[in-house]
Amino acid sequence: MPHEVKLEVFEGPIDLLLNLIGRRRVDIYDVPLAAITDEYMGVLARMETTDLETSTGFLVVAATLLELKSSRLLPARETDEVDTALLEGRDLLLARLLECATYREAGTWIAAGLEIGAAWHGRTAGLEPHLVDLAPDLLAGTSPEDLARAAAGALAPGPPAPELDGFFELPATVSVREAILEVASELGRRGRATLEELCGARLTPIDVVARFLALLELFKAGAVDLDQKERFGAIEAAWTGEADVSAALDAAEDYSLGRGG
Amino acid sequence: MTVPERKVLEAILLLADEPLPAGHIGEVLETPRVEVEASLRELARLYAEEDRGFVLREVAGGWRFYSHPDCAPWLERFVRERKSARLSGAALEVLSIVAYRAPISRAQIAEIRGIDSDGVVRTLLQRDLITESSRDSGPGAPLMLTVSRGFLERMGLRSTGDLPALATFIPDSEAVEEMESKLSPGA
Amino acid sequence: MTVPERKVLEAILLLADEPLPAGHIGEVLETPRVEVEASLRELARLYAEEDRGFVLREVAGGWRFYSHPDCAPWLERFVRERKSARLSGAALEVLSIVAYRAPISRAQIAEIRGIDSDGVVRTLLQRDLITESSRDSGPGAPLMLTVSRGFLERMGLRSTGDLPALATFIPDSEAVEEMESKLSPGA
Repeated sequence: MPHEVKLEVFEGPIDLLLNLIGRRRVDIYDVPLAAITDEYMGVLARMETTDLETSTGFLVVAATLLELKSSRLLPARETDEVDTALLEGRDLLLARLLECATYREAGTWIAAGLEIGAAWHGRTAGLEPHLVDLAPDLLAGTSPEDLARAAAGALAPGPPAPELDGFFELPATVSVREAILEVASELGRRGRATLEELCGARLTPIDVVARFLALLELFKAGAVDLDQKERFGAIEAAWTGEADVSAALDAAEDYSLGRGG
Repeated sequence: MTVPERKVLEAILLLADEPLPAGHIGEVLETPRVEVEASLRELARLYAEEDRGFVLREVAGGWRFYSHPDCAPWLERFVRERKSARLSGAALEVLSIVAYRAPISRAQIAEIRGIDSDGVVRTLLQRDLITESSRDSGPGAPLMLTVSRGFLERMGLRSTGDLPALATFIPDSEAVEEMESKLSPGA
Repeated sequence: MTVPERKVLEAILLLADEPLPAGHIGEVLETPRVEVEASLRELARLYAEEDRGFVLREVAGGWRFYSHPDCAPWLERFVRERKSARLSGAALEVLSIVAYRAPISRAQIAEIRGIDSDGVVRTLLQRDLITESSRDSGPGAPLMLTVSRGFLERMGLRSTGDLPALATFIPDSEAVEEMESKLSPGA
C-alpha cells in the first residue's frame, strides 16, 4: 500500500498555482499572468549566465512540453506577436510548474523510502573497551577557541525557524477580500510598497499568499502596477490612482483559501 | 597462525558504527579493494541465505551491519534514535531537489521552487538529511548542499547515483495536458 | 509473518551497546529467561563452530557480541589508522554545548540543537571526553553530562571557567545578551 504523504503545504506563488490548478479551484487564465510570466521570460533571458546544470534541467522539461504542444500548434492559427509572447510565457510557466511537480513526486518516493528505511538499524556499539585506548586522540587539533566558536554557533539564537508543517490544515483566517481592502488602503496611503512591507510583521505564509493574490487582483483591476527588478527581488506595488477596487473584490470571491470548499 | 580473511572481515565490520569503505578494510588487510569488495558481497549473500538477524549492507559508500528489518518490531526498545516527525511536503520537495541536483546552493533551490526555502533547508540540516559541503571555489561563493550520509543510509543507497532517474517522476502526459489546458486561453 | 527466534536474537544482540541481560531479552521475546539463556549458549557455540569473526560472550551479567581475539592484530591496526579520527562537526558542537552549559541533560542538548543527539553523546562518552555526573535531585531526574577530567587535561584547562568567553565569538550584542540570559542559572 502506498504511504500516504501529505503534500499540501502551500509555500509560495509556484506552489500555490500548482495546487490551485490541481484542485480545479481556479482557471489559471483568469489570474493575470503577465506579472508572473515576465519572471519566467526573465529566466530564459538569463539562461546563458545561469549555471548550466540548473538551466539544462529546466530546458529539458520545457523542450518536452513544446514538443507535446507542437502537434496542437501545427494547424495554422491566427497568431500575432502578442499571442506568441503569451504562449511562450505560458509554456515557461507550465515548464516551471511541471518541474516542481516532478520534484514533488520524487519527494513522495523519498518519503516512502525513508519510511521503509526506518526498519533498518545500524550497529552503533563501535570500539570495544580494550580498543578505545588505541584510537587516535579525537581532540588533536581542536583548540578552546574552536569549542567557543562551536558553542557560539549552537547557542546563539538563530532566526526563528518557520514551522510550516501542516499549517494549511488550519481553517484559513485570512480572506483575500479582506487582504484586498487592507492592501488597497495601505497602498492608497503610501503610494507604493513592497509585498514584504504590505505583509508587515504578520509574515505567516497564509498572509503572504492572501496579499499576493490581493495584489494580483488589484493589478488585474488596474488599481496597482507591479514591478519586480530581479527574480526573488522585492515585488513592488504602486498605486495607479485609477482604482477599481470593487472589481477586484468581486473577483476575489472566487478564491477560497480554506479547507474543502 | 593463519586466520581466514572472512573472519577478520567480520571482526572489523563489528566495530563499524558507520559505513566502512571497502578501501579502508583493504588497507588493513593489505588486500586490493576489488577483492575485499568481492568478499564483502559474498559475506552479505551468505548472511541473507542463512537468514541471519543481521544484514551486511553496502550504503553511503561503505559497508555496515544492520539489524534485519523483519526484526524491527522487537527492536524498538533497543533503538536509541527517537522516531522523528514526518517531513512536510515542502521539506520532501527540497530534499528531492538536493538529492537530484547536489551540490546545489540555497539560491538555486529557491530559483527552482520560486520561493525562498531557507527555513526548510534548516529543518533538513537539523534532521541530518542534508549537509553543507565544501564551498564553491572563489570568494563569496555560496555553501553548497548535498544529501547526508545519514540520508543515504536511511534510504539504503550507495550514492545518489542509485536514485531512480528523475524522468520517472515527470507527471504523465494526461496530467501535463490537463495542466496545459488550464493555461490555455479560452480552453 | 513468523520470524525465527534465532533471527530476532541476533538482531537484538547486534544493536546492543552493552552486555544485555538474558532477562531483558526474554521480556522482549516473551520467553522465559532460562530458555533465552539456552538459545544464547547455543548461538555462541554455533558461532565458535563456524569460526566467525565475532563471538557471543556472557560478560558482567549480560550478553554481547565481541570481535574474535584472533583478529586483534588487524583490529588494532584498523583502530590506529581509522580515517574518522577527528571530531565530527556534530560531535564538536555537542562537546562545546556540554563544556559551556554543564551540567546538562541529553534532552536539553537535543532542545538546543533541535535534533536528537544521543548517538553523538554516546561517542563522546565512549571516548571519555564527557562523563555522566550525578543525577539531578528528585525521582526520574535525568543523568547530567559534564566534560571529563581527561578533556580538561588535554585542552590544557584547569576548569571550564578557563574557556574563552563566548561574547568574543558573537558579534551581535543583542544575541549575546539573549544568550547570557539563557546561560544564567535558573533562566
